[in-house]
Amino acid sequence: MSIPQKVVSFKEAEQLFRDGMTIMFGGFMGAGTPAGLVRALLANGANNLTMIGNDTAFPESGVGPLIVNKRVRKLIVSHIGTNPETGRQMLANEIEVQLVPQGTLIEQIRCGGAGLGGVLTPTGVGTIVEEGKTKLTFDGVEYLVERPLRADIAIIKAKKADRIGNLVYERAARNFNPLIALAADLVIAEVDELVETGEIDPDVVITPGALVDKIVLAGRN
Amino acid sequence: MSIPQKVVSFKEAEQLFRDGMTIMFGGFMGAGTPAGLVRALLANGANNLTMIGNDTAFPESGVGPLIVNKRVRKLIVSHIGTNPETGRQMLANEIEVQLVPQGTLIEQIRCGGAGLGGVLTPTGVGTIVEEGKTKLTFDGVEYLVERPLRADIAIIKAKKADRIGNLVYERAARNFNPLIALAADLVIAEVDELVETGEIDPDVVITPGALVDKIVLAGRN
Amino acid sequence: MQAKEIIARRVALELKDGYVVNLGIGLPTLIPNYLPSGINITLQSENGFLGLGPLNGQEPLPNLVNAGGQPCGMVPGGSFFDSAMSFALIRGGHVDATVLGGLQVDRCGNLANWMIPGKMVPGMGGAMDLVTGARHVIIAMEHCTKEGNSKILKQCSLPLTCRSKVHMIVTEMAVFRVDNGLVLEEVGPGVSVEDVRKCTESDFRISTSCRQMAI
Amino acid sequence: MQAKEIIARRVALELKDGYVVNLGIGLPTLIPNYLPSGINITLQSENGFLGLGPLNGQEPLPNLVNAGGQPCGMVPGGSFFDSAMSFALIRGGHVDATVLGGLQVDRCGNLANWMIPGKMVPGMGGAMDLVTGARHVIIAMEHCTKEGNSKILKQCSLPLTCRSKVHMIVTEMAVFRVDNGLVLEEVGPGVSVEDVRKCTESDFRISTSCRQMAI
Repeated sequence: MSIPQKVVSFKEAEQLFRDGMTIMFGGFMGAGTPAGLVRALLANGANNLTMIGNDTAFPESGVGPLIVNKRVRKLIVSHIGTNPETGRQMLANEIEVQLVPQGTLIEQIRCGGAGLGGVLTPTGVGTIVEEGKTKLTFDGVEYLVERPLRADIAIIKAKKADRIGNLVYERAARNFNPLIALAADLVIAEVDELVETGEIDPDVVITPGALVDKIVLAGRN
Repeated sequence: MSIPQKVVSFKEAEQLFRDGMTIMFGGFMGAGTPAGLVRALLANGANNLTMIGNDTAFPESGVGPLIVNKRVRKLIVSHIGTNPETGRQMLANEIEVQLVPQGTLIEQIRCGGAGLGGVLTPTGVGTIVEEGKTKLTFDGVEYLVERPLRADIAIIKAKKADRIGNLVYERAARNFNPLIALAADLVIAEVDELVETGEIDPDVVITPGALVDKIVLAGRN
Repeated sequence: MQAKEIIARRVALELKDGYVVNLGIGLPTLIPNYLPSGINITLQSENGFLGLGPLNGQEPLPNLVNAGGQPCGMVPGGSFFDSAMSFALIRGGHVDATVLGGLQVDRCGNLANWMIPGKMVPGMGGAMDLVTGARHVIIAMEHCTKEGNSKILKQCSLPLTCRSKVHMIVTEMAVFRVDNGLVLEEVGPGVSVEDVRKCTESDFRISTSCRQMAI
Repeated sequence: MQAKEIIARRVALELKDGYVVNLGIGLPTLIPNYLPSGINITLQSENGFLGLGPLNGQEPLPNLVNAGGQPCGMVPGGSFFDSAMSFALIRGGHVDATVLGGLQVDRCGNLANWMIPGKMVPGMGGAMDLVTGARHVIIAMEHCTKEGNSKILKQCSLPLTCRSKVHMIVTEMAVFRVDNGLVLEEVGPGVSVEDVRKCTESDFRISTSCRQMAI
């Protein structure tokens, strides 16, 4: 019997990133973003990234440092207002920013992870969000067809993992993390604590280990 | 300050059901179906019900007794094979049965609860499930547009509630319950245990109390 | 009384006991301070929880933050969930009221509050879903821009956040209900209907029960 | 060896170490008994969990049941979730293989296994999602009906569960790969290619590496 060895060092995780990759990240204004994996991405030097997540946080938190260091070619996010550098690069045409309503963005990610071809949402109807999208009307209500999003790698922050990758989150740091775990070809979770398999009550697991490929321990090398 | 009094007796809960209502129920082959609320529905005498849930379990479990006692006019379910009485009534045209793929059914309920106009699913393409449905093709893949479902009342089984209705579930009894809690005008939860507000760790709550209108204690009157 | 306090006090009166409420960042966050006694609301935070509360001098926790990323507290009975659940609650009508700021609102109930092209593009965040899904959409904002221009217009000129979703506009000068155009329901302290007219680009009807704000 | 055991033993060889597998009720549930040593799989149960295991003489728990509603066990490291998550896993390609029974399979990889009109209509349950989303779809069934008719047809006559989703058919007589029609890869113990032809209504090609099942 073989137990997959999912726990790796940041150095090993660093090798997984490549130029031009699409990367989904957890976090909301930095809370729930894996700071160690963001540092690994910086250290790796990968460039021309497409980043998908809620927001670009602040220049020194969340994925902010990747923006400041000009590693990102394209952003798909709902909010950039707290990171002035994102706005500056956008207005200077140095970065492509696709702004998506938060509830739509999370559904697009969920669709990408759940094998759905899209959802119908009333959000954005009558605004510039609807441009170029298929619209359907049912019972007199207009909906936009919003299509799935997927990524090459998802970087996740969780509170605790067991050795097979079952994850639990803390407070408001959950946000996008459980959804991006479904929607990427490779899922790397940075966790504060690692326990033995079987130590997490199966009823409180939020992200099943089957979705998690690699685990790094926050604060270790 | 007013704390809503959500905890009621089965007798009080019984008064909430009416002839012709649409009722969503939790449970999978009976596990996670609120047996006390099914008995209350029987005692109330409500008739011509439309029931939405995964399956009709067995004649003596789940919602089986409501079928056996001919209270149901229409079923929207994924499976009826374990309750011969459902099949008999269907073949005799005594009950209308709409069979829906399980993954589609749960998404339709989720859409009804999440304000979405539908989802695009590849499931059922090329089968009789696609009959009468809008089809969309993206990138050469065909999808069915599956529309939302909602109900007048959802009857839920949980392991534990606090007084404001936060719910946790046990093992495989979770199934449809957290989703139907979003998709009905009135949500009644039958629970094995009631604790004071604040006693459930906010990180492990599955159904937030804001979704739950009434709580009944299993095994009480 | 300062404009912001007038607005926050007045909006507070719209929130009913038991409401689940989502408050935008900025001015709307002041509202809970002015809830009448006996009125208990539950605050929803779009980053994924119910039961947002004040810090009340407690030590901030790194993962207990509001939708603006600032440390906050939580009341007993709160619950945390992921963003898909958070927006299922918002879009699905499980939030009774949302109070948001606005750059412009017009007489059709259109709102613009997420970008000024070429200048300020913070993004819509959760705002488009909130105005689409919340049962009551209240815009809380100062009546005019810093330059003294009306923010209540015949037609919004900035990119919209939503079309025809605003139910009520509360400023320091006026309360408007949106009902086939704007209906002036109340005027602010020391403000006349004529004052409101001067500061409002949009036309509006005057409610038969139009009165002074009772704050 | 009985037909069912042959089939279960043969399917077990298709499951790779680390696979997440969903097994239909009936015959497929026998498969884990025959996994080669060193091969560890995780069983997904569509009623909402990963880590399904045998009861192993433990006392049954009322809420620990498999997708057939029967008491089961759970391995360390299991996890429970709701039905939306369960089918996100299934439809989203997170299940490496599913093994289901069949009433009919045809040379296009079409499957019929959920109803016989006017006679037996159990419903599709999770089957349509499983065949749509699982990365490998294996149909495990006896080669012929009790009446001796082939279940492997040119074209299914019963209502379909899916169109063109089946990758492999394992019976006690044969292993077929679906690849622009059926390709006979293996024959069962003591069975000749001619025997398979006689019992199979569909035409099929014979793999250049066609051999006896190594079970």
